[in-house]
Parts: sequence; C-alpha cells; structure tokens
Amino acid sequence: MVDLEKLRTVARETISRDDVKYLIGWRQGTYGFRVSPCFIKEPGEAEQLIFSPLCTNNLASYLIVMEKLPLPRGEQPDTRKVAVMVKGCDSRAVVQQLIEQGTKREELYIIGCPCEGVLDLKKVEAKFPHILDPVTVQWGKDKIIFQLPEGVEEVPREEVLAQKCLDCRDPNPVIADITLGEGVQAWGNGEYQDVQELEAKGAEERWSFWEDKFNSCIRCYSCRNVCPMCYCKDCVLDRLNPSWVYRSSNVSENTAFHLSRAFHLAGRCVECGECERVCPVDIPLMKLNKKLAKEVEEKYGYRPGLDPEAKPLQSSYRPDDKEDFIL
Amino acid sequence: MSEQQYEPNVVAFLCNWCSYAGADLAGTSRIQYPSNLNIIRVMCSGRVNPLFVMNALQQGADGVLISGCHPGDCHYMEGNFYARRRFTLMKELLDYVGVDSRRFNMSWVSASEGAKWKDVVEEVVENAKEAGPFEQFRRNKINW
Amino acid sequence: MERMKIGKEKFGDFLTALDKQLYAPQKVGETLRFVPVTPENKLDLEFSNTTVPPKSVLFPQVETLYQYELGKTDLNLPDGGEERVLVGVRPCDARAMAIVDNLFSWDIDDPYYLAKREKTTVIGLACSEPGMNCFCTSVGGGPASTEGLDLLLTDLGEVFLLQSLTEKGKRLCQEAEGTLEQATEEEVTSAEKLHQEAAGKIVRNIDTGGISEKLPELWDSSLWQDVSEACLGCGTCTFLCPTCHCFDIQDEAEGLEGRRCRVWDSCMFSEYTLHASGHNPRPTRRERTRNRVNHKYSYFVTKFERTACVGCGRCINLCPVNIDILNILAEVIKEAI
Amino acid sequence: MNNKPKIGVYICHCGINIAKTVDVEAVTEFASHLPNVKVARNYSYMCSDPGQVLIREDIKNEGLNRVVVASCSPRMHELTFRKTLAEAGLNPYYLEMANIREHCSWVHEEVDRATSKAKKLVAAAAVKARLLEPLQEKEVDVEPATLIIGGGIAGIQAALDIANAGFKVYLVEKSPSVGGRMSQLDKTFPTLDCSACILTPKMVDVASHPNIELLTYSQVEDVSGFVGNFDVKVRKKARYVDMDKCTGCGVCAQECRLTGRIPSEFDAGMGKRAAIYLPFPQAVPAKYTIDPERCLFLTRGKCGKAPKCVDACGAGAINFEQQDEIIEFKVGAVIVATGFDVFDPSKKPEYGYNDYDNVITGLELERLVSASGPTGGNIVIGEGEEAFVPKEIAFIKCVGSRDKSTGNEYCSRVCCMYTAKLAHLMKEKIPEANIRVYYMDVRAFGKGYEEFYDRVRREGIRYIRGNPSEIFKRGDKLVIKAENTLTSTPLEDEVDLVVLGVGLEPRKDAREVIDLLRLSQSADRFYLEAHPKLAPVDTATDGVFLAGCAQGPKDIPDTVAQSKGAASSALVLLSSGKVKVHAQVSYINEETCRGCGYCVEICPYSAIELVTVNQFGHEALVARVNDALCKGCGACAAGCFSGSAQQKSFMDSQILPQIAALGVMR
Repeated sequence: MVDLEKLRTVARETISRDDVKYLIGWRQGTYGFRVSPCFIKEPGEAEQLIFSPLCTNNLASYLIVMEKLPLPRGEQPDTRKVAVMVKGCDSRAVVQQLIEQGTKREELYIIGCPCEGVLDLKKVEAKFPHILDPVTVQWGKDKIIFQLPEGVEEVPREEVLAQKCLDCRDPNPVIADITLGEGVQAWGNGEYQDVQELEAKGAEERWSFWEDKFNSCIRCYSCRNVCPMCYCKDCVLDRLNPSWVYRSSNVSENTAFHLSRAFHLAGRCVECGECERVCPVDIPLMKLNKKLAKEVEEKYGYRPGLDPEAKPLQSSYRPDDKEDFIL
Repeated sequence: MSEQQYEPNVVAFLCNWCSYAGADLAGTSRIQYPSNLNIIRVMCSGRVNPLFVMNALQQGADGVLISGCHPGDCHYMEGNFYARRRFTLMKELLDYVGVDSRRFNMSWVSASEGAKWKDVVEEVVENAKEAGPFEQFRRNKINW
Repeated sequence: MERMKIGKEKFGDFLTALDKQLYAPQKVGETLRFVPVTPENKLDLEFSNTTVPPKSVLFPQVETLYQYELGKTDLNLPDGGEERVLVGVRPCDARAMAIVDNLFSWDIDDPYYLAKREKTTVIGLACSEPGMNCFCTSVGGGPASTEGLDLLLTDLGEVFLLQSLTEKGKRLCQEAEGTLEQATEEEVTSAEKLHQEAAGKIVRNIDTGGISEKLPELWDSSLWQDVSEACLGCGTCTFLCPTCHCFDIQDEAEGLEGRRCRVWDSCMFSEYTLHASGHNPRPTRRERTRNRVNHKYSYFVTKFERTACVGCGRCINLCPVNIDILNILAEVIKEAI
Repeated sequence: MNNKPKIGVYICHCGINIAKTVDVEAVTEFASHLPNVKVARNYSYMCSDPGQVLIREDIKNEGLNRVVVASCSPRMHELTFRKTLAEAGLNPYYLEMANIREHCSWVHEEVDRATSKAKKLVAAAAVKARLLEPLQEKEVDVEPATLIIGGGIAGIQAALDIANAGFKVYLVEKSPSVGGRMSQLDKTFPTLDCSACILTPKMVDVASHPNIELLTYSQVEDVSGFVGNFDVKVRKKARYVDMDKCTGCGVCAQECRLTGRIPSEFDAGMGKRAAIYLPFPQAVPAKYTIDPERCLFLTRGKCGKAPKCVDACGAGAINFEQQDEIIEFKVGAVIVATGFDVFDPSKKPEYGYNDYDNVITGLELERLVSASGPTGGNIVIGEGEEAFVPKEIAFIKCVGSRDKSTGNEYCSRVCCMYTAKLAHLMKEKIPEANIRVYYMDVRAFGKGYEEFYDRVRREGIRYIRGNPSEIFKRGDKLVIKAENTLTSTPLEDEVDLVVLGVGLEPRKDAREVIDLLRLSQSADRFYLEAHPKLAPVDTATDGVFLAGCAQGPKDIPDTVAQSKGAASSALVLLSSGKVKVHAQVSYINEETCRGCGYCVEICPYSAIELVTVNQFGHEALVARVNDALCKGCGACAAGCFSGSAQQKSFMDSQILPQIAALGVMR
C-alpha cells in the first residue's frame, strides 16, 4: 500500500527540482467516487495528491496528449522532465511509448505506484448510488474499504474491482525512477477467460453480439483519445483523403472504426482498460483488445510494454511464424 | 437470390513477382477457373495494408484473398513475412467479431504455379459461396 | 388547462390510437436512447434519463442532405418524413429542443430540422427521481418543466396524469380520447406535490446569474488552463449534450453514387477549427474548453437571451476525466469576484 | 496547370485472344461512361505501331492526360506503353493497365462472364488512373571507382580486371600482404602447377598497377551511402616500419630478439617468425611489419637497452611513433572477396587433433610439402630425436563438411581434390609410403578432376569408403577406428600420420562486413547472393557484389570466374556512369509522421531512417526515405499506422478506389 504522506513528500521533492516541469497525479474529484488527473506545478499543490482504488486514469496518456504550440522565433522549447505517477499497467504504456519513441526517457521522471487494483465505477456507483460528497476509498486485505457518509463499508474485491485488475499480471511498475511502497502480488492468471467465452459462441452469435455494441457507438472518439498508445498527430481514421472510415455513425463504419483501432493496437495494447472505462455507451472494447493480446501472446510469445529494448511486434517477424491457415 | 445461383464477389491482392505472375501463367496455359475473383496488383504482399481487407468487405466484397511468394522467395526478401504476421492477426480479429472466416483467405503462389493458382481461386470462391452474401458489414444505402 | 389521466394498462392503447411513428427509450447496446418503437414494445419509463438525448431524432447524428449520382444533375431532397411522437422525453431534454429551435430557425431556416420538428409531437415525463448530477433548477428548468413539450405525463403509480400543453398536444388527446378520463383534484395536487418533492431532491445547484457577463472578462484567465488540462478532447460532453448542435458536412460515395450528409461534430475535437492552411485558431484544449463554456453561458445568451444548458448533467456523469461544468462555473464565479 | 483528369481507355482485341471471349465493343461502350473518361476505343493490337499511334494521337488531339490500356499482363507490355506515353510527351507513370487477357479472356469461356469481369477490371483501372501522379526516374552519377575487400585471388583478379578497364580500384587487405589462401598452397589441382608461380605475378601486378591503390594491413571501418555513391573509411594500421624506406632486406628480422619464437600464420603455425616479419618470402608489398601484440618494445615499452631492429635497419625505416591512419574515399561499387576460414578440427575431438602432433590438417600439410615451407618441403613429423618420416599415412575427408554435428551441412567442394592432390604429393616425396583416403563420396566434378582422381588411384592410393569414428594412440602408432561401408567390415588401421581434409567455413569476422554493407547470410552462414541462380554475384544491396569463397566454398577456377563476373557487374555500373533510381519508391509525409520508427525496422533495404527536424521550434523525429536505396516494395506503407508512409503509384488513396470499383460492381 502506498503511504499518502510518502507520496506527497516525494511529489513535493520532485516538483521542487529545477529539471521538472510539472507532475501528473490523481486528486479527489468533484463528487462521489470521481477522481481527476491533476497537474502539480507548485510544491504546495502536492497536498491534493492521492493514490487509492479510485485512481483509474492511466496518466501515461497525458505524456502524448499535450499540444506543442508553434514557438516564437528564438524561443527554446521547454524540455524539462514531466513527472508522472504510474500504476503497473500505466507503466507498460510508458515502456511501449518509449519503444515507439512517443516519449523520451530523459524527459520523464516516473513515480511508480504498486497497485492492488482500481475500481469499476459503474459497479461502485450502482452499489452506492447518489453519493455526492467525495468518498475516501482504501485497499484492505482482499476487500475494498469505503468511507461513506453513512459510515464505513467493506466490499469483497471481486465485487467492485475493474475486470482488467482482476486479470492483471503486472500490478507493479515495470519502469520507474522511484517506486512508492512494497511490490504487490499479481492475481491475474493470463487465461483470457472472457475472450474464450465469446470464442466459444458461433460466428453468427459473435457477429450479433458485436453488431449490437458497435451499433450503439456514437463515435465520440473517447476510446481513441484516452488511449496511451493512440498518438498519431493525425489519426488515419479521421483522414478524408483517402477516407478509410466515413464519419457516418452506422454499423458498417463503426465496426470498421473499432476493428481498425483494435488492429493498430495489436501487439501494442497494454490492457490498461481505459478505452472501455471511458466509453459513454459501455462498448466492451477490452474484449476486442484482449482477443488480439491473446493471439499475440499465444502465437508469438509477445507481451507489449514490458521491455524497452524489445522490437515492436508489427515491425518484426520470425521466418518460422505460424501460417496454418495459408493455402 | 437463391444459394444456387448466388455469385460471390472476391477481391484479391497479388504480389507482382510471384502470385500475379502465377496467375499470368495460368492464363498463358489457358487454365479455366471461376470469374468471381478480381485482382488488384501490388508489388509485394508486404504492401497490402490489413485495413484493405476490412475496406473490401465494407465496399461490397464477399471474400478477400491475399497472395504472395512462398516464404523465403519474396522478391524483397521479407515482405511476405510481414504480410503473414499482419494477416494472421487480421484473420483472428475478423473471425472473432463473427465475420465468417471463409471470407478471408491467404495463399502462397509462385510464378510457376499456374495450376495452383486455379486451385486457390476455386477454393476461395467456393469458400465465399458457402459463406453466402454479406450485407451486414456492407457500406450501403440501407444506412442512408 | 384541462387535466386528463390515463391508466397505465391503457397507455399502450393510447399510443396505438395515435397511429403515428413512435420514438421511445430503448436499450441499444448497453445504454438507452430514443429509437422507433411500436405500441407493442414494452415501454420502460422508469429510467432517470437516456444516455443519448432525444435530439438524435430531430437532429440525427447522420442526416442525408441530398443524394447524387455521378454524371446526373438532379438531386433528391428528403421531406420531413412521417409524423412522429416522442414518448417519455424528460423535461430538461424538451427544453433543449426549445433552445435548439432558436438556432435552427435563426438567420436562415434549417429545412431539415424544422420539417422534422413540425411533424413531431413530444410527450414528456416529469422526473420523480432526479439524477445525482441534475441541476435543471439552476438553469431555469425543473423536474416538471413544460417548455418544449406538447404533453406532460406525471407518474402517479397506477395512472399517468396527463397535461396537454399545446395545440399538438390537444390533437393527440382528441385522437386517443377513448383511452383518457378526467383527472381528479387530488390527483392533480398529488402530482404537483410530486413535482415539488422532485425539485427538492435536486442536490446540485449554482447561481448562474451574471455569468454571461463575467465570462468575457475571464477570457485570458488561467482558470481555463487549469480546468482543461485533464481534457482528452473527446466528444462525449458535446455529443451527449441535448443542446449541442454543431455539425460537419461530408460527402460519402458508394461507387458512382453518393450523398452529402451532415454528421455531429464537436468543438472539443482538434480538427473542429483546423484550417486547410494548418493553422488552428483554437490550438489547444484550453481554447476549446473555454469555447464550450462560453458558447453555452455567454454567446448563446447574447444571441438568444437564454443559456444553452438545461442542467441534464450528462456531461458531468459521462466525462471520463471528471471535468465538471458546475465546478467550472463555480471557478468562474470565484474568479470574477 | 489544369490537371483535371482526361482519361483515354484502350481495349485491345489481341487478335481474337481477347475479342473471342470478351465483348470488346460492350467494354468500350461501358468505359466511355466512366468518370473522367474522354475517349474509349478498341483496336486489334494495341501493342502494334498503329495501336500506339492511336494513343499518341489522342493524347495530342484530345488532350488526354491519363491512359488506361486493357490488354495483356502489365508484366508483358507496361514498359511498351509507358514509352508510348513518353513519346507523346506525357509522363509514363500516367499509365494504368487492365489485364483482360491472362486474367480474363484466357481463363474464362462464357462471354458474358468474361465481359462483365473485363468491365470491372477496366473500371478499377480507370478510377486508379484518375488519381495517378507523375513520377520522375531520378538518375544519380556513379563514382568511377571500386572498393574491393580482400586481397586473395578473388580480390586480386577483380582488381586487375577493373583496373585494366581503366577504373580506379581500392584493394583493401587485412594482413600485411596480398595473396590470401592461395599463396599458402604448394601445388594446385588438377594441373599440379605451383601455386606461387601462377599467383605471384598477379600479386606484383596489383601492387604496381597505376589504377590500383593497394591498402594492405588495413581494414574497412565504415561504408555509407548507396549504389554509385559509397563513402568509405579505411583504417591503415601502423606497421611501425616506413614503407618508403624499408628495402625488405630482412636484417631486422634476423636481429629481432624473438626470431624463430613466434608461430607464423602463413605456415599455419608450423613455422616460426620474428616480431618484425615478412609473412612469406614472396609477400607483396615486400615490406616488413612489426607485430604489435608480440614486439617487446611495443608491448612492454622496452626491448633490452634498445630495440635491435632499429640499429639493424640501415635504411632507418623502423618508426615506433607511427600511428594508424584513416583514409577516406568515394566509390561507386563494392566487391566483397573476404574468403573463408578453414574448419577448426578441435571441434571434432574424436579425431584427436589437439592431442596428437601427427594429426594435422590439409593446410598444415600444404606448408610441409611446400619447398618454401618450414621444413623446406621434407615431410618430417615431430622435432629433434622424435622426428620421423611417416610411412603409414591416412587422409580423412569431410572433416567439418556435410556434417550436421558441426553445423556445416554443405559440401566444401575442394577437399576431395586437395586430399587427392596432397596424397599424390606425399607419394611423390615418400614413394614407399602406404597412403589411404577415408571418404564418404568422391566428388570430382571439375574439368580434369575425375581424370586426376583416377590417376591418383592408379598411383596406389587406397580409397576406403567410411567415416572414421575415432582416432586413438596405441604404442607409437595412431589407430583409426572405422567401418568400410562397401564391405561393411569394421576396421582398425594403424598409421603414423593422419591428415584431416578440413572443410571451408565463413570467416569468423563475417559479421563485421554484414554490418558494414547490409548484407545477409544464407543458411550456411556464407554471404547471401541476390538470387541463387540468376544473380549469384549480386547482393540485396545495389552496387555490392560477391566474389570467391565469401559467397560459398569454391575452388580456384570457380573463384576466378566469379570474381571476373563481379568485376564485370561493377564495370557495368562504372562505365554507364549513371544509375537510374526506381521511380515507384516510398515516401513519408513528414507532417503526419510521428517517428515511431516502425517503417525503419520493416524496410528490408535500410532505406528509411529517422531524422530530427524542427517543427515550429520543437524537435521532432520523422522518418525519411532514401530514394536510391528504396526498391519500392511498399512494406513500410502497409506497416504505417498513420498512413504517412506511402508508395508512389500504389498509394492508399489510389488502391481504395480500386477496391471500391471491384466491390461495388457485382
């Protein structure tokens, strides 16, 4: 468990360094169980920082979302470090970004937070509806402890944790300049059960499952924008010439959009689950990404975001790669 | 349209050096095969963007074929190795969302395999026939 | 104004009697939105609100403006389509329609929107259990507000109390007269009681007074940086906002045929204001967030003397990074003083 | 300029080849209604002169700026019609072809089906044609010089051919003298002429040739650039002897404190040399070199009171201050002639090479039988009292060849003949000797080889078919355990000397050259040629050629032949003076590229690199294609997520409409 005081002290020290621009962390949100990413620029602000089961956001996304405005002539870009707090999955995103030169190691200061799993807000807000006052939540042994206005509630982990966390194999940061607290035990078995369940169904059943989901997509692009691995300056799926996917929202275009995105994430997705979390119409996008993660692991023994030296899956091959389906 | 006379529409991407030449050979040897498959020529199977497959299905293809040189024979040494990886994953993905896996095929056909080209076309067209028409994923005026 | 009631068991007959294309909340994928239904469809009106607002019926996410064929010059323009009835619209979303009406009939009439609007009758449903982030009462609305509605239903358990509010509403009642009966006094009062209770259950509120004047003063305030830093630039807040009405125009071809259509667009997207030159007058999320707030609480007010926000709370509920409009407004008020 | 597409579509009858199954009139009529099509015609033979005139006239009169020819395979006539366009002043890449013969009329019988397919193919070609862009075939000048790596017979031969053709050659040799492996040989099979006698004149020629800059005791440090324009860096290692002053008299070597104490590489360790040395008497250049690893003065900083060589050298050539120097030059072509290593038999312990002095390799025996060798050509094994002349002599072939256990599955191609040759020479020197050869097969494929093998057998050399399993000592004899697989009788054979017919292996330092020149290796770890049959001297890297055993085991005639081939391939480049750079290359849109480097990894030709550019004051990485290196496979385009990498003439924006045309028309 990460000690809050320790966390804030480290943050204060970090932000006091001359070579650090700002620190990206989590703070209590505006109501209930919500948490908001925050950007600490003054040592004083470090008091806002928290680390709890509520800290779902993958802050690595902000390493690449930041716009670079044209600089006035003669002005030098600010290349000071960005300090970022990462959970296990977030840290894999950072590693994968480094592999793909999305970020520069020397421009990062990584604060690792071993993570015992974050909440699925949909589950939680269903369990404790209409709670407006900010709630403190802590990890307990195999359970989650909620400090609700009407008193303390303890809930078994399985009931409220995000699925990605129940499946998590890398709860501890794989890269960090400083790690807060002890490493924690992973309880994911890497068996991709939910994927297998869907695989077991017939093709038509699978199609109607996804057709229903993609049909509900409103193409708000939150899945793409939140994704720490989606950082093309100009997404090919937004392009008008050539137009791969029309702007129209319908089964055909929405399906094409989500399959293209899933494919572009093959061998890159670090399974942080953000796309699924942010989807306003609850499309189970992780079911899609995990399918490819599964194939990539089974066929090529590859898991992204673990080794900064690794060659990207889609820009490499082995002469003896499987090819059982080829005529 | 009844299954009997249903004529599938297959779009094929062939590499210039092996498979396209193989298809040429089939021609010069006057080997007959179904006319349901139409070829788009690229220099290497490594050029075929996996998103082409989806786009073809969206734009009205009932089946798609990618064909390149046998592993190790690629005119550009490695192109077909990349293609193999990309389309192995794309095939899994399409199958997973319920696109009948018979709609997507891949083959290695060398410049000397005119006869094999015929077999491949027949199999691919047959596959697409069995899979039947594919309106669900089509980009069509139903949505307009 | 006359108060009618209808037994819930008769509601189906009522809708059948209307003999119009019905739109009502149904589950699409995992969430609710307004889609075409038949009286046979089981209507579940127990929801707090739909994820996608009913604007998707009058101002669809994709709308064909005209179709064309290469080499031919004649275009076929769509008419307003069939007569529609929206069933179960929440008062906030109905107010949103009234607000959007201003825009689409402002300098030039928008034939597509207005034709649909003309042919649409809106049956509202008063809220008895407002959502946690509802703040309609802070922006001039309420759980039983009637603006934009032709009929208002209030759920009294066994029966719906039914208020007809417009000519359209009256006509509906006449068409389905057989299924209606006169409401009693206590039914009317208990409905009003319900409405007050509901209003009382709204916990989030803010004094929006004077905000439209304050906002321009805060143009260069650092608060925009602070509130936008976490923004991902997605379209959730705007696409799901019942009053957001921005669209982009696209040509979509299918072989030699094609259509020109308009699709929802969002001022939170980076391409929204991107010029062909590559220049972008709203280059960062800071300017975009500022624009979104200003548009709703200042520009629209200047133009139409009302706020382009109905307090439905969707943007608060669904923002992935907890950007909370009420929070921003609070900051604005704080800054301004 | 108004470049609104005006397309001309030309449907070829190809006599009746197309016309009999495709309704060309119908296709023409159909084509005439396609978007941007100005004219659509059909003609009996589009490839004929009148056919081409038809196109040229329309380009002039109708102002066509795109052309679609629907006929045979583009693999057949694309170039023909590109020329047609060019002659009419239109960019040749404004051509798109539809293959309605090989892919349509010849493979379908039913006219209606063939016709509707032809329509589709034409439509697809037309929609692509609309979007074609003009391409320029760039030409780059070729630096009229060649770098040859390796001064063995392969390098020497190539150097002489190119130099004689009047082009500059830089011949770089790692060791202090040219000559390579061949100079170590005594006689050459099957003619038995003295290796030195035929090689030395060529060695002298390369040294004296005005067009050849000989860089011995030197190593290539870096090669950058591309075909026609390679920039080369060579490290000339310090010899500590002034090449201009040294007369090669050799007094220094006699005086050296380490004379006769250092195993001589040239004599395969059988002979000894000094710390300052000439590799062998006929060495070219005949200049001495100080071995920095051995020289007392260089290793310990002192050599007695003063290094003896310094006093000994009348010319005052010794200079311990000498430094390595880096030489830089430009060449248009590179020939790799780095040769081979001999198999190290200690990898087969069962043959006891490390344990017994009288188990030696073929190369060692070469030195023993050589008149210029350590024993002056006398065959004596051991030293001092032990020294004796072997009477019972056995050769074992395929040591480290055709042998999975050593990782060398290939046949080394020379062992059969050199063992025969050595066996013959031994018989010559020790007539009373009993000589046998243990073999798997005898492969005497070359000119005069079979005859020579036959002769050797007639001279009384016994050939025993069987691969010895083990060699051990019994008394003062070596015992060979083997099975005669012809009579399938196990045997133990007592001998005085075992000669291992060791095979050829890729050089230990093969990797260095691979990294220098972006070469690849075939399964046998020798350098990979561009095509095993049709391009055996070319490599995947344009302008880099292979000569000799670097590409695979060869005997001397094959080596010389191949190096002449490599030389002429290089000369084709040099004499033409220009190389055409492929036009349908890839390019990167730097605006949208986010520098992930996938394309860099993917490109089989290392034609793409990441460069840092300044984007409005910010440093950004973007990929950039080197046109001269790109071969236009397009693998980068398919691997680019942002669609920033595109292949000219095969762009996404051109292929998607093709797909649409084929998909929509049912």
